[in-house]
Amino acid sequence: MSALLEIRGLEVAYGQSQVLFGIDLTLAEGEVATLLGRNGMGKSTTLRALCGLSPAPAGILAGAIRFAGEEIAGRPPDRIGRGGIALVPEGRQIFANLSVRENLVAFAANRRGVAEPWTLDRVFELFPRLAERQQNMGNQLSGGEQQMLAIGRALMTNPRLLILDEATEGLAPLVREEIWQCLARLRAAGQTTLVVDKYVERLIALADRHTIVERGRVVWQGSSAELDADHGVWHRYLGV
Amino acid sequence: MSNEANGGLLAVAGVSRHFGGVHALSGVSLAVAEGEVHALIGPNGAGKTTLIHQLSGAQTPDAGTIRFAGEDVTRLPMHARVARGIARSWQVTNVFARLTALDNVALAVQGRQRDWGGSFRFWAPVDKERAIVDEAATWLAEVGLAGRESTVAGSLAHGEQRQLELALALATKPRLLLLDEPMAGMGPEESERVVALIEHLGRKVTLLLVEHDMDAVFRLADRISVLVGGRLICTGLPDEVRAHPEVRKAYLGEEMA
Amino acid sequence: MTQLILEQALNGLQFGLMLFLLAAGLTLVFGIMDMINLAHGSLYMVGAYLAAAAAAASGSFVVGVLAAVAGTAAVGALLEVTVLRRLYARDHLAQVLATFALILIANEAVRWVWGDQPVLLNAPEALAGPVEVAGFSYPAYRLLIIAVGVAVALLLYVVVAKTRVGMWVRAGASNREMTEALGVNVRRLFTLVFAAGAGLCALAGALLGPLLAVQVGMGESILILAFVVIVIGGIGSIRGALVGSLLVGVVDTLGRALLPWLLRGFLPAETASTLGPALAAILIYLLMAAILFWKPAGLFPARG
Amino acid sequence: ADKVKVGFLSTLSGPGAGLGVDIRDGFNLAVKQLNGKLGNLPAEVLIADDQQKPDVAKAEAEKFLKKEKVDFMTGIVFSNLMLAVGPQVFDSKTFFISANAGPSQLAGEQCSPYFFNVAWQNDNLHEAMGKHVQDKGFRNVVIVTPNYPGGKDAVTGFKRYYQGKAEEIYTKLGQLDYAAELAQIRALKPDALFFFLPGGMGINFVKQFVGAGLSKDIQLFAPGFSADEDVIKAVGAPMLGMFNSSHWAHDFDNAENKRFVAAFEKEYGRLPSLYASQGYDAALLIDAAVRDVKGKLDDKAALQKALEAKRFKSVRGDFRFNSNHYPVQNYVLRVIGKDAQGRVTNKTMGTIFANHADAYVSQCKMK
Amino acid sequence: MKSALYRQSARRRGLALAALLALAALPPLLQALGQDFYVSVAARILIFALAATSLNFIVGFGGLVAFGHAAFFGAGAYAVAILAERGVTAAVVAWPAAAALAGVLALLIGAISLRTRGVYFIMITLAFAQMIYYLFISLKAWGGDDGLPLPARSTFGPLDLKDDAVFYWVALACLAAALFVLDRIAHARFGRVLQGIRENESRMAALGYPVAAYQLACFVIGGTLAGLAGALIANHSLLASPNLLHWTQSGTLLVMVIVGGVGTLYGGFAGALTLLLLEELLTGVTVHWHAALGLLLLVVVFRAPRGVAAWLHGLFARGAAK
Ligand SMILES: Nc1ncnc2c1ncn2[C@@H]1O[C@H](COP(=O)(O)OP(=O)(O)OP(=O)(O)O)[C@@H](O)[C@H]1O
Ligand SMILES: Nc1ncnc2c1ncn2[C@@H]1O[C@H](COP(=O)(O)OP(=O)(O)OP(=O)(O)O)[C@@H](O)[C@H]1O
Ligand SMILES: [Mg+2]
Ligand SMILES: [Mg+2]
Repeated sequence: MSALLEIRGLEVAYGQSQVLFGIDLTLAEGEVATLLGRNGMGKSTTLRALCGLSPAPAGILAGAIRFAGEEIAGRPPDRIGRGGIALVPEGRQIFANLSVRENLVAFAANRRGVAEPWTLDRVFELFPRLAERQQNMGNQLSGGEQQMLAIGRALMTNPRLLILDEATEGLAPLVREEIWQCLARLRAAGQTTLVVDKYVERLIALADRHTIVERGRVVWQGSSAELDADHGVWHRYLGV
Repeated sequence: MSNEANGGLLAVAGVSRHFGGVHALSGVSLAVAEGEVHALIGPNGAGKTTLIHQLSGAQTPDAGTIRFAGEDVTRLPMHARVARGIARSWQVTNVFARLTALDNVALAVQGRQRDWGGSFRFWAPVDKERAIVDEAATWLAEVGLAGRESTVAGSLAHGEQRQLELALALATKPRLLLLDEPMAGMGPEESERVVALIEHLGRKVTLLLVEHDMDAVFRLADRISVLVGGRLICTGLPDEVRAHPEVRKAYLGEEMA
Repeated sequence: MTQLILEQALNGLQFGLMLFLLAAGLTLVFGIMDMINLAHGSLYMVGAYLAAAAAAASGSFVVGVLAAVAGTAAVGALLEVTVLRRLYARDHLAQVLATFALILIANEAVRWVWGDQPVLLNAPEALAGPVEVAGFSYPAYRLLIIAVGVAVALLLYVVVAKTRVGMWVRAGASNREMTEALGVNVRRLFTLVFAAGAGLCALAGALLGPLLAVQVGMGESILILAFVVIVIGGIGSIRGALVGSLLVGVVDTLGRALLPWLLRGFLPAETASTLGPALAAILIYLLMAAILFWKPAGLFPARG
Repeated sequence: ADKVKVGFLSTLSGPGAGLGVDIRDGFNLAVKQLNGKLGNLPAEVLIADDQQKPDVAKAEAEKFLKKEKVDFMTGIVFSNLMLAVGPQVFDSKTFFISANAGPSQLAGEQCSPYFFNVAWQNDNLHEAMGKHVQDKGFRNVVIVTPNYPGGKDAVTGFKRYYQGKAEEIYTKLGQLDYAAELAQIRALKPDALFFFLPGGMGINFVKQFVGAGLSKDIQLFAPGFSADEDVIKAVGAPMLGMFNSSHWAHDFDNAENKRFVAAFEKEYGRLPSLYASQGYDAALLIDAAVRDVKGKLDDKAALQKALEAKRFKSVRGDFRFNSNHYPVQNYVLRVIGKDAQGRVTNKTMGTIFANHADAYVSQCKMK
Repeated sequence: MKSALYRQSARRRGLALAALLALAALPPLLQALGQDFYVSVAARILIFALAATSLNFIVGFGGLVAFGHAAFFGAGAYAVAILAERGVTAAVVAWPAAAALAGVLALLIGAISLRTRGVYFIMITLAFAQMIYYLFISLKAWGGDDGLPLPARSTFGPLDLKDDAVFYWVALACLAAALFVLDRIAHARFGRVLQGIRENESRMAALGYPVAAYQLACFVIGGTLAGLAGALIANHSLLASPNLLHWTQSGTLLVMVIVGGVGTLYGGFAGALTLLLLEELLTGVTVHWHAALGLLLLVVVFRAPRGVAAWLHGLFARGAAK
């Protein structure tokens, strides 16, 4: 397996205050990896920097991000997006003034010519609730429905790398369960995925490798088996 | 439980609300007794947030009545309901993004003080009112944001904003607190802290809790109501609800139980 | 009498669509990109002047209109790239100040190039006179404005509501960062939208020039009306802008025609002749205040 | 005095700027022709923009009076500004030579020894039009003016000499579209129409009037300022055949006028409007008076006498000042036609009033 | 705990006092320089500063972008002129009456307009101001578009307002008092509430604040002060002009506020000073001064994004740091 994504020594600041102090992370094609850590430790900041959404004015201070063999740090977000990275951001960020359907079709793409691309029908199959709400505006959805829409929207771009930032927040247990199963199926189909979430047990079952950050630094990295075995790590870094 | 006679502290009768063709709530009736922790669960889009909106006054129902402590509050504006002791938190974070965490909570504390003109005071500098500031700091500590007082709310991490959201609601010292997914976005440790906080509060404040975190719900709730498709399908003790076949089918799934 | 009322209704329709031509561009830029552009009226003025110059040089009205649209779109794009682009992230007040500054500069620039006096721009000979419609004569040129207004309304509706570009624009306005992350070059998109809005201004200026005057400051007074229209309709909604335009057009026209006459029915002539026109003058403002009183976000609150 | 200081205050920006600019250009042209002198003294012409706002006008006037201590003021276009500025100018015993604004108040009760008007009293051109329409035998006329006092004055002036049926239509000040009024006019079927719509309003009205096909059946009449070169320049051919009244036209056949028109065209590349002629005359009046008093500008009484004597040849031919310092002069009928070079412009048709005074002079207590 | 925008300190109060004294010394200074004329100009600037400050209270503190402030400014002016016509010339009666009238007008307009938000609020306030404008220019009794002249300045006890210097001092006193009062309000509970509302209206309602009532109070305070400024401007130019009611006047005041600094105490003052001085300077230099002004305003937008007052403050702060 070749490395699809490689982050080296990433340092990021919001204005004067630096929050990432050298994050390293590699992700092979077809792999599912997680980023774990307590609240405010820098998970979302890492993901956003990856997507080119690093905060102005300081932004990325140092580090390299290679994606599919190209250096993408400092590129504008739209180029990164077209390059095949899709983000399900925390806080959903769906387009309030677009209908559910529009939210999904506006950015639909199959740039890599995937054999079985995500389509409107497949998304509606995954989230029947969205099919019922097709014509509603984004801001008329319930919190969970919005979350489904944010996931669907990212899938519709058929990304090479799918990034989920707390994508199960606010979802009912049943739906959450479906998301895990869907991610497992995607993994089987070779979808590379980077996940941030709080359900560690489920993530261990789902992902190959895990990275834990604490105050903007990587403090632990390992496989699912290693994490499963070491509950000290859970307790120390995740507060479980 | 002194208000039992008129249906509890909060008595919701036949409340309906629709948006265009969507019937978000259809004839929901529910009673919450004083001092109880009452959980409200249900699938996404079941109408939980919509019900909170009707109770808090962010929206008014198309039909039905809402009585609080015996008084009909169905048509009261939000601020009047807060004055009577109903406070809420939002599912989507809703704080004063450009004020410091402490300023955020201080506003909540100040809003509670309604003696002589309340905040229609034009002269005395509020900075001199130590009591407000001190109390605000206490609330921040309570939700686990000690040390973050002077951080601007907008630059708190997502989970921290959720904690601040809770502090704001608590600082109004409500009789009835409506919490819409307070644990969403919080890590396990923070969730644990909030659960403990709610357990502690439960003795003094009546709580209506909307939450998808079932561990928390079953640990905290005295009673649970289940909304599905805008209708209340059951209300009962946690164990009854857990065993309810329809609830398992529509919401919990099999292994959850 | 019925014929008079019919003609007045047609006048109202025409006045409304005339306003729509201007309001359409405004609602695009303001409603969808959330940018208050007071210099919209200046683009309208520039369009009219360019049309006059091109028409005079080429001797053809149509060439004048096309040149004006192209030229003003270019001016708009240039303006966006140099100044306005830096304003999207700023609050509305900064936008107000900057675009107000642009008005001052534009007016002086036009005065410098074309002088203080109004310039000549007349309708093509073929449309200069009246035509017979349903038994009475109506200016042919006004019928043209009605036609163009309807066509522009349809076109805009389709583009904004039905195409992917329209969705991107709306998405970019509501959450720029997310739109970019999903692979859309919002920067370039907005330049295009702005150029299109400027082109619409020029179309309005070139078409209204022959009816109204082509002169310095022509943009300011009509700009207020355009704002009234989009606010009544609900900012950002093309449909709202259309309905708002028609409402303002009809109410204003009928008010002016009928109010003095109605008042004379039950008031002394002297009072009626002062009160009538005064009331007619404030009628559209009354209309706007009343609509906003009952529908605080306009008739068709933008979907967002 | 070793020089003459003139405070030229006029509307030089905004929609009304065209008028002020013409007055200024006319005034400057005269000073230039006089080699930069007025009455053999070096002239210093200070120029200020009133932005068509009374408070700005007052502030600028104050600066001229108190700071610059000017000897004369001139330039104001709009009557409401003149009324606002008047008291402070007259209080400071400074002469104001109005090159346009001629409000009735200053012709009547509030007349002042320090106020001279080289143009006309506001009603005059309307009166002339009323007289002409009356004389031509029209008896069914529609009058269109904006709903503000200036418009009401126009109606009064017109009806002072016109006795037939008059339907009055009031529009909004600054109105752009006249479709509703035109439909009303069509329904009223008048045989003549008199309108007073200053500035751009008039341009729009005429264009739309012709576009609606009304010009075939209804004869158009207007005061000169609604049909002058500035308006013609914007409307063009549709104005052909429109009648208007004026005290001056660029084809007036006298030596001074020929010299003025030729020089103006050469200097500014356009035909002068009546505003330009008024500005020009204002400068000539000052020049003559200063020469008369041999530069003794402090002798206000003598200067007033010299101004009253009016020892210069006006481009409009001859006129004299009435006891209220407003002109007594001829008013002519003009029609818009094509000149020898094929340009659309005004042609003088004949005299409507000879030696006409205004209606307010009897209320003036001066002298 | 300090709010970001209002940092009150002894040093700042000292600076304010020094500035006040310097301003008070202006008339004798100008007279000594033989530039008496500028005393009147300075008084006009102070009056516009008061009007702009009153608008800044609504826009910057209350977060309500109002585009009809001319209505209150003009109403104050007309109130004084109409009273003077009826023989009421005492400032102690006429000026408070003007302010009160403007306040009542603000109460009525505000109560209706506050149903709307944002741009809709901008437009509905404009609508009301335009109605009042057209009403006044149509009414011959109040001078129509000629405006209503004042025979003389108001009488003010033993003070002779005809003296430009005295009038200047009175205007200065009004402005200083207004700034002091508004500063107190901004730091009092009420000001804190306004700040909260500006940040997040729905959250304030959920904390139990009747948002509309606070906003209305803010609107009325601003309107009342504008009425006082109107009374002063009518006295200054001896004319209540319909131009004061025109939407361009509202626009000018708003531009002053933005130039000076939205939501900063001295923003209105700084804006009025900057704009009127620029106008004074530029008109002397070129007839195309509007273009020059436009360019300068662009510079302000991009170089001093929080307004001239904040920019100056920054300069001072940096200077002090060195
Ligand atoms: N816009 C911002 N400005 C300044 N600081 C910020 C901003 N956003 C986040 N931070 C800070 O950066 C740090 C990391 O935040 P980040 O959002 O990456 O955390 P996280 O690990 O995703 O936490 P959570 O689990 O709560 O989402 C936090 O301390 C936060 O306060
Ligand atoms: N303004 C609105 N317009 C139209 N439909 C709406 C509106 N608000 C809510 N709805 C619909 O009403 C239903 C109930 O929504 P609500 O937000 O109450 O759900 P919920 O139970 O809180 O769900 P979740 O657990 O996902 O937050 C949803 O289907 C939603 O789409
Ligand atoms: Mg995060
Ligand atoms: Mg919800």
